[in-house]
Amino acid sequence: MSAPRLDVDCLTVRFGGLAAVDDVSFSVAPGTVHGLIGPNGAGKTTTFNLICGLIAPTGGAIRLDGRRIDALPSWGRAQLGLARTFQNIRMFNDMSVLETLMTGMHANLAESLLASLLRLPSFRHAERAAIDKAWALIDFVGLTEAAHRRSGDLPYGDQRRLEIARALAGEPRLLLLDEPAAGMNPSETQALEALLETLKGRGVSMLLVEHDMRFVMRLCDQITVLNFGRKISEGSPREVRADPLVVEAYLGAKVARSLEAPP
Amino acid sequence: MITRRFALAAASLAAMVYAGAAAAQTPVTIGAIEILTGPNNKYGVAIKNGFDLALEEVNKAGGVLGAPLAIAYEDSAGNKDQALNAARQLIGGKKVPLILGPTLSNEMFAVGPIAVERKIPIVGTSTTANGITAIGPYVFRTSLPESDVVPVTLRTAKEKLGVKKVAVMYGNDDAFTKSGYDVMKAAIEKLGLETVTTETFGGKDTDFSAQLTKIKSLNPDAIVVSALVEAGAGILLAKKALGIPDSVRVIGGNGLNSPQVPLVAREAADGTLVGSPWFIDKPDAANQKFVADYKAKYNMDPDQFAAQAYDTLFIVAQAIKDAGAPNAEKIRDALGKVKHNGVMGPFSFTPDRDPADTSGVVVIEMKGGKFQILK
Amino acid sequence: MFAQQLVNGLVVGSTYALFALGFTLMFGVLGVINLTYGFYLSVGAFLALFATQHGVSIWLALPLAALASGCVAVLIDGLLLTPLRRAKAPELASLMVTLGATLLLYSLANAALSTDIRRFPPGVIDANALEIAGIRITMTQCLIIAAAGIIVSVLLWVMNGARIGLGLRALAERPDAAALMGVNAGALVRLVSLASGTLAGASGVLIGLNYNAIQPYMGEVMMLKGFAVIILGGLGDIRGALVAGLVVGMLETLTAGYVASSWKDAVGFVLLVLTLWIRPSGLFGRLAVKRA
Amino acid sequence: MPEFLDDFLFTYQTLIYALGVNGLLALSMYVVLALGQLSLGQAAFMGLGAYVSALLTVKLGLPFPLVLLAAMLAPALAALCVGAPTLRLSGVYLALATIGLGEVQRIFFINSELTGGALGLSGIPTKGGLISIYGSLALALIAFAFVARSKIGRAMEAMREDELAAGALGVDLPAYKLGALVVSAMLAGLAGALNAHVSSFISPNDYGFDAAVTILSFALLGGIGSPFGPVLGAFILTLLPEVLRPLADYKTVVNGSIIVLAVIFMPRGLLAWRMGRAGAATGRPK
Repeated sequence: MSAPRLDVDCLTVRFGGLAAVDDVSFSVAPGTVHGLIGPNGAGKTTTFNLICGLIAPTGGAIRLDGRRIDALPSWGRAQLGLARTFQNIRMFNDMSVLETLMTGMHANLAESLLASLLRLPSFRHAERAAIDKAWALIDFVGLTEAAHRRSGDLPYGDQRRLEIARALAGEPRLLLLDEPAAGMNPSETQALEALLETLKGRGVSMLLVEHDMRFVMRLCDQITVLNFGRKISEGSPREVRADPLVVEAYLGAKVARSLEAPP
Repeated sequence: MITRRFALAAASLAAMVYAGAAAAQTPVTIGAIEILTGPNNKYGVAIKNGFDLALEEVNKAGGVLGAPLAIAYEDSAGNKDQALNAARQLIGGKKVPLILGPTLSNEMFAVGPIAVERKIPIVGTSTTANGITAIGPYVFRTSLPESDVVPVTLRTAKEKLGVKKVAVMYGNDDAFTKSGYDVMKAAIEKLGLETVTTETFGGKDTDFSAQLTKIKSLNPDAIVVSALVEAGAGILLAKKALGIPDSVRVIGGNGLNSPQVPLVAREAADGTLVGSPWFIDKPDAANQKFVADYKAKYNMDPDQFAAQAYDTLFIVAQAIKDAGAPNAEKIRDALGKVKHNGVMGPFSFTPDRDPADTSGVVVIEMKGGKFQILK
Repeated sequence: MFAQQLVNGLVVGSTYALFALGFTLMFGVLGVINLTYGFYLSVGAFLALFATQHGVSIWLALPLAALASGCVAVLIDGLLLTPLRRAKAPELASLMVTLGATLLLYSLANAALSTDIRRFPPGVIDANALEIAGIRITMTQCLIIAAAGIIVSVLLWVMNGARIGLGLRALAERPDAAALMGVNAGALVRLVSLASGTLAGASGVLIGLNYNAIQPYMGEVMMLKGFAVIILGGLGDIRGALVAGLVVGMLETLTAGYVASSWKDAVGFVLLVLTLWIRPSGLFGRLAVKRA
Repeated sequence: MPEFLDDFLFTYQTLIYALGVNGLLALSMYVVLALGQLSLGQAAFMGLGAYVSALLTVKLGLPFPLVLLAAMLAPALAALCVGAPTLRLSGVYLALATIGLGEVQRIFFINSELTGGALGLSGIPTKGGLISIYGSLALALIAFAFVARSKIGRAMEAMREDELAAGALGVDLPAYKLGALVVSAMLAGLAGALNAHVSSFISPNDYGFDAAVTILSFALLGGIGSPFGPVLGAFILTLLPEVLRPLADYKTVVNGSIIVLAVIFMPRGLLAWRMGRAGAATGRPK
């Protein structure tokens, strides 16, 4: 499977009079990890939701391999190979880890209603293959011991990994990760980083929103910086780090915060 | 259920106390299916009260076939499936030789075929819809069908009050009021009255102003109404509020023949005409005794459902005595021959198992909250 | 006759509007379809009935009964919906729980009070109709029309102008964010329940006075019409509820007067289905968006 | 047949049929609830099936299987009309729209000459019975159990747990919602037709709002973790009033309490049992 190219073109969305995302453009090159960073309220998650189809844009275009996808609903985009994780984990609590991963394969699993009803050989083969693939993923993300546990009962870090594995189960061509390291302790973050490195090695394109700067700088090939809904900088981690505008945006936010907070 | 069991116990207890010799025998048990719970239970409860009052008297006088008579009540809650279950219980389980009820015509349409299938006589006391006894040769009814009463009412209104043009209103979402309307329509045509408009309403409606405003503009001599108490009272009130003159009478079917109407509509109910074989102030001695006993026992006024039930139990008891055995087939044959003189007047069945005698029907009008015979 | 029919329609419409206001307010702020709402109407009517039967003046009984219905609403909301809010249950859970509660409450009320129709004692209010240019209208009917207008104005003022309205709108749009902003969500929820319960109770008393028909299930009947009205007006839209109530009432009356009374009850539901097909956001088009 | 058995079957025939029919209705509710939607139109769909089938049998004398087919298609069409516009809106719209459908339909049945108005249709010939009712129930149960353990079943559960996440995995939400509603309507219609042909008489008020709520309480009692739960719930709620007669007087109180308690305290149903969602043994590959 070839990794695709994602192009975001002059994307704009307004809530009431306020532009939450204002004329933002960037591209995710095939096989790369692209970071989307910015201070709180910069419009990162909104951009994310626009790309996945949870919000309709006011203007601009989103293309996957040159094909406009901004009119498609979220499931239509998922079927084209866009997978995502959520900032606040969204588990299917009652399902076991294994079932959750099989659900993740929804878009690619060829099971017709008729075949399921009649339990045709084609259905049984598909199910068996799905189960085998789920096991492989479980091993890959290190949830082997938890395979039959209820996903709602897993510890936080495991749920994060399960969510990523669920997104991977659909063999996505582009993986959108919304703050995957949020709430993780350092060792969990490290494990996550290793996981994402492996994925990158396998050639999965990723778009990453993350607050943990060191994490982003180590992982990303290219970074886009947003502030107040506008793109203020773009480039390699090194370039972005050196950009005075970025420093100002982050510093400004930090200073403002330190002023607000009592000493 | 507690009340039901209690009633049974009370009935047998009464039998023991009053009919010493008979008490030794196992009672002859007949079944009854009535609406004892749910939103329409006032009909079923009145009927049960009527049965129980008469049962007491029957057993005081020695019961039937040397044994006390008992009634096994089943609740239908106004639900057709529950009525069906009840009938099957009574026939298949309790093996009763006769069933009283059910309360509603709708329920009878569901239950009747089963009684016929099992050749068990079933006697409706409040099922006035058309076609009830046509269900089969074991279905009887003691209530005069609307088709016997309404023409009398309308003819009297035409003759005594000079009614020529009428407006018709009926509740179209209820089998009882709809079949009442069908009868009214036929009677109006037969009498050569002019119908200026026909309006409908729902049984739970409270607003009738649109229909009555229209009726007012058409100046009828009377408004013919097929409604149950709730809507009927609402119509009377709205009629007054909209200023339709008192000279325009409301002519009702069986549904308006209820002590509840004046309780709600008060002075607006005055002038309402209904036809009925029974009304609470009917002056004969049998009725006055019934009303007094009923008030003493239940601390409320009887209505016609109670009166019909009261008479029916005597008719049924007579049939069982005449049959000589608690046998369904024999009771059915005996029922067809029973002659009874009760609070509703003289009674016997037609060959088609409907009440034969309509001579008891009088047209009554509401005056000061009470029904009296229209002069 | 046409003028009289318009007045009839206005009265019926105001009744619907009066009822729908609290219903839509509850949805607009609390985000739940609370099916027990109709029950507060019955509560108000019965409380006022009992009070007037004991010689209390209707002018005292009306506000007291209405307020008491509001308290019942707060109580039921606290028992049934607060646990669900705390557990962040899906919105359909609250719909179902109130559905079950409705069934329960009406059955108990029917058992306790019987389904007999009742009426306020004679003389609680002047029942004679005024006749102006051939059009008849009673005192109660004037009261209903006035109440609908006044309550809508007050609600609109509160929601848009007053300080508390800001908190309410914050609660409606972002319950979690509202809490962060220092809005006391629990107190506001109780306030809204109280207000809508009171509205239901008041409309129950007025409806009971106007139609002289008080029954435990009177609220249930109204509820079905209420659905049509709040959907047509746009879920949560106060101005919409007033206009939609008037539209449904007027169209019903005109249908009965000039088309066929048998189709009168279909009007509201046909409007409901049409609204969903053509303009699900209701008359004024403020769509109750699903919260992500 | 020995007399006691004959008596037994006669006495409990209505009950036995009602168990099967209510089981089908509970399943029809399950399909919708299983993906997190709420329809209050199940009674209306049932009524439509009952009327269409009764009319086809009485007026046209069509063969029974054909009648049943029509009784499933008509409600399916109604479901499409109500479902399509509400799918992209929040779930309350579907719930309210189905209530609206039920009312419009009731008013139609009451006013139409064809359907006999408020008097309903009586004298519907008896057709089918034990075999057709319990055969349909068994078939539907097996089908739902199979579907539950497949991609579709997993997608349905995912939608119920988190619609947003399910959509992000490529589950076509509107298609699933509409599909479920249509299947649900067909089942309810079938139940209505079977019921009409064993009870000889139907009337518009049999299919009102109360009936819809009762059907909901079947499913909520049983829980929607598996299709067996709702059927069990229906059996219990149908039998309970017969076994414990005192309860019959408080049927609506019981149903109402079940809904309230189930939603607040036991969102997985009083008889919580969830069946696995994989269509094969989930062991590690060898």
